[in-house]
Amino acid sequence: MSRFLGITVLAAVCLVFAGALMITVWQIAGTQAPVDLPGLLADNLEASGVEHPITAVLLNFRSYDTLLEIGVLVIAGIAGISMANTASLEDPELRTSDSLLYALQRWFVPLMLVLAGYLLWAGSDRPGGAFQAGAVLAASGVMMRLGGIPMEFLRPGVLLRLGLALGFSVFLLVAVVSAMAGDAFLAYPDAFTKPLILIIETVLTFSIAMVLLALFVSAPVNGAEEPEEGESG
Amino acid sequence: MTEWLLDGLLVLALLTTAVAVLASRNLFRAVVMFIAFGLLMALAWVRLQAPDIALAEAAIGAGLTGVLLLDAARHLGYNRGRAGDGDDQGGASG
Amino acid sequence: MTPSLLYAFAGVALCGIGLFGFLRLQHLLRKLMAFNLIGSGVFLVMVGLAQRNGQPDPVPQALVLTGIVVAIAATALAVVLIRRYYHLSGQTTLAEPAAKSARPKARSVNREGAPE
Amino acid sequence: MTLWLMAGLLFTPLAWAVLTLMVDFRKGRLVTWLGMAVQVLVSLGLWAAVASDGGFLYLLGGWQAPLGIELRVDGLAVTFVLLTALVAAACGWHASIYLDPGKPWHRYFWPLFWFLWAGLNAVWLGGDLFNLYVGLELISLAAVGLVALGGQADALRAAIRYLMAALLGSLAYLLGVALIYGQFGTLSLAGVTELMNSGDAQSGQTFPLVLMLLGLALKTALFPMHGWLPPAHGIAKSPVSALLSALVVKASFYIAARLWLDLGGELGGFALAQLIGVLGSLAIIWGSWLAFRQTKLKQVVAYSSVAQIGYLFLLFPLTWGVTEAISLQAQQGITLQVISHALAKAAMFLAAGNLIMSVGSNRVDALAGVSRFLPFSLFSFGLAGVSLMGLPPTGGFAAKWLLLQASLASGQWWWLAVLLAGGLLSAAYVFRVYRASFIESTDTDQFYHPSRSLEVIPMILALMSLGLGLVAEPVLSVMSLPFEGGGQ
Repeated sequence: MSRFLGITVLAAVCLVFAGALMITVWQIAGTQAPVDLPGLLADNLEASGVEHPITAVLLNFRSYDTLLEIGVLVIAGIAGISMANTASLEDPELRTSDSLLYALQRWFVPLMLVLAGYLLWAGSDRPGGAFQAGAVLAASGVMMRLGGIPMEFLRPGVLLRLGLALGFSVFLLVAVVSAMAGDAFLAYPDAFTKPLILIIETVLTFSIAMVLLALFVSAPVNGAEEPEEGESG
Repeated sequence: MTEWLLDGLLVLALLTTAVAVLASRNLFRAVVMFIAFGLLMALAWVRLQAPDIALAEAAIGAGLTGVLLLDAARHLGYNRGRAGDGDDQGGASG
Repeated sequence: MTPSLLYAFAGVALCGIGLFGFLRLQHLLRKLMAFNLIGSGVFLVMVGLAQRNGQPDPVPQALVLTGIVVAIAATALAVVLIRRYYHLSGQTTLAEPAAKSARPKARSVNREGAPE
Repeated sequence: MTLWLMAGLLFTPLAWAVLTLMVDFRKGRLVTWLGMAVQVLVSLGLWAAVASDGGFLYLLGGWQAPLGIELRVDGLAVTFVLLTALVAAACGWHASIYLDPGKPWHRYFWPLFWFLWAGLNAVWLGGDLFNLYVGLELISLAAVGLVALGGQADALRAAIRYLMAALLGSLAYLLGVALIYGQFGTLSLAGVTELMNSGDAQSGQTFPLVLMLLGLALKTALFPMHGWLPPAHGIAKSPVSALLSALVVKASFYIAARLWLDLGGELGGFALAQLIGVLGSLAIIWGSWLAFRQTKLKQVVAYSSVAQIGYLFLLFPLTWGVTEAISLQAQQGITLQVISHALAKAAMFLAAGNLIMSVGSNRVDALAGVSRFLPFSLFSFGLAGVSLMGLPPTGGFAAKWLLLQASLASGQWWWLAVLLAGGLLSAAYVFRVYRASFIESTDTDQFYHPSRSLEVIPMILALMSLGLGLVAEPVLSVMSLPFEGGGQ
């Protein structure tokens, strides 16, 4: 009985929340935003060094957001590998002999690598960019891993840590060098804007893929031995 | 008119899959529904003239999150019998 | 009313549905999926509302891209934590094991001073 | 000069996060010591620069506000930057001795620590609503990682619970940001405030503000959404608990306070302000009572945080619909409360860690007899407790005195009762720990002696919290420095 009551109250709360949100959205929709940010963006797109407005926002106008966001990814990666169970890399369960997966892997992985490269390259003037490319790269890594390819570099060692940090450090380095060159933090010098953005995008693609892959791998795989630090609970 | 119909159907499908994610009793089915939801979201982003987000959603939202969750669901469902609590799949009902 | 606004309202509904699921469901993976549903709803509101005139607005689109990456980072970390937690305790919910408090715990206090 | 300081402030924590990721715990410790020195010096320099020249806007990437991200470097922000530098350096120093270098996972402590520091600075300086969201996520994930580091099932349960609460809170905040952007077309907090006050824009909506405050209150563990805090803060390693209680919960509160002071006048209301105040009061009473009832030492300190956070939310009723002077008084009181609580709580957690280490148990009653062996850490614990109680001449007293005056001047006398009851209750739980430690017991006299530097650090922090009441005047004069707003 009390459980039923609980659900009812909860549903009522959620309904009230959604209703209030709906009304607010409706009321805001009836107004006109006083600041025309898209217009402002279009006016300054020329100076950003890239033709695609979203890439311009992500890697130039609001690059500080992106820097911190990569930081968030790296944190997740660090926290993930801090509880990695290295033994699981050898887990026989991983080596699936699934013929479907094998075929998928054989055909898809090269295709996905090409796709990742294309997305990265497209980013400067068309939809695409570091995040999508990184995600595709990570997905192909996941597929290879599911197919049982051991991928030694994913062991929690110095290589993995280097891979995690590479994109972030290059981005940070560019930021601080531009600050030392006289302008503000992250203000790229005019002449180098486009190459700098391209470099950052390339290393970010790699790093994003590494982090996502590391997080996928570091999950303790079932069937491994009992936890080595002793049981709890 | 057909555009509105398309949008309406897409929104309806989105909400239905969302409910299905939360209501399905079987954890695996919930994850599969979640992946379907991600793909529908990618379509919605296309309709919102945001191809970048559509790409990211398909790759990250549906693809990677889906694989992560599927793997985790397999792990958590693996030895349900051993742990002795067989009710971990009945989240929706209680 | 434009199609964009329709999606914003869909986002509102998703937020409501997701919130219900997030608070109601006990299983951690389901909670995580509910979190992602709310996240998608918020992203839809963000872009749909900003584009209510039918013109694409790159700024919220870029913000949503950032948001998606942050969400996958959080989700992936949560999955690792949940799997580790399950590995150690065999549990898939946050409920405290009932008989636990009665057990003496002196063994687990170590040099780190972290009482478990 | 300030440009260099800013670049250093933003760069150092992030760079040191990467550097320490590359090395193991022992080397990371050396690298960190260097970084902490740099960071403290830079923070001090920036504080001094702002104290003498006033605040300024820092344009990241050289782009102006609606398009780019601006950092708001004003008196309040640099006060918090400096506080963070001091407390984080103390916690880092403590951790470098306290943590066992032999445990392989401790190498990841340093990068997470530095990312946490970077996130805190990003939040104190942030002037962009979405950037603040990213900063909050940076802090939350780093904090969750630190709680879970090398933990057993209980620690993981606490970490997951913390993560879920933090994520929900962030999403509520982000939804509010989405609505604000939809309405005003800008993400700059200063820009939104300006539009709101200029009058020609249509009146704003209250719901987005409520959403953001709700999400931030959840992340700050305001009663009744405090359930996630005691397990997480109680179970983490002591230096981590100190960081979380002293700084991390303040970050979300800081954003809430800035939103309220900028937008609350237009969008808030009497009922909303009073409601938040009442929740804060309930947090004070309920948190103190629960702190009194806990059997584990660190849980006592963690629940005490719930109570002390309650005081912060008295800011909302005391700044709504009152004169400038009263509002400023309340703001100063809250700022002092944040600072003194940060110092005192960090001291308390570090001292509690030392006490637990020396008696080998986390229970309050296991402290029996410890007063004979470990007077130093116990003394720090007591000193910090005196500040929490709000006895003169501590920073806690100065804070509560200002709050008391503000409540009287604004005619909201009912907060007086809360302030008084809170002081008495905190005296109760501090004395309970003290009493336990003075019980003479004959069966336990095997105490482990932590190294001297471990004991010095909480003492320094406690003394700073104590002395804050004496130097409150100069601190407050910098905090309330008018914001110049004239670019660089």
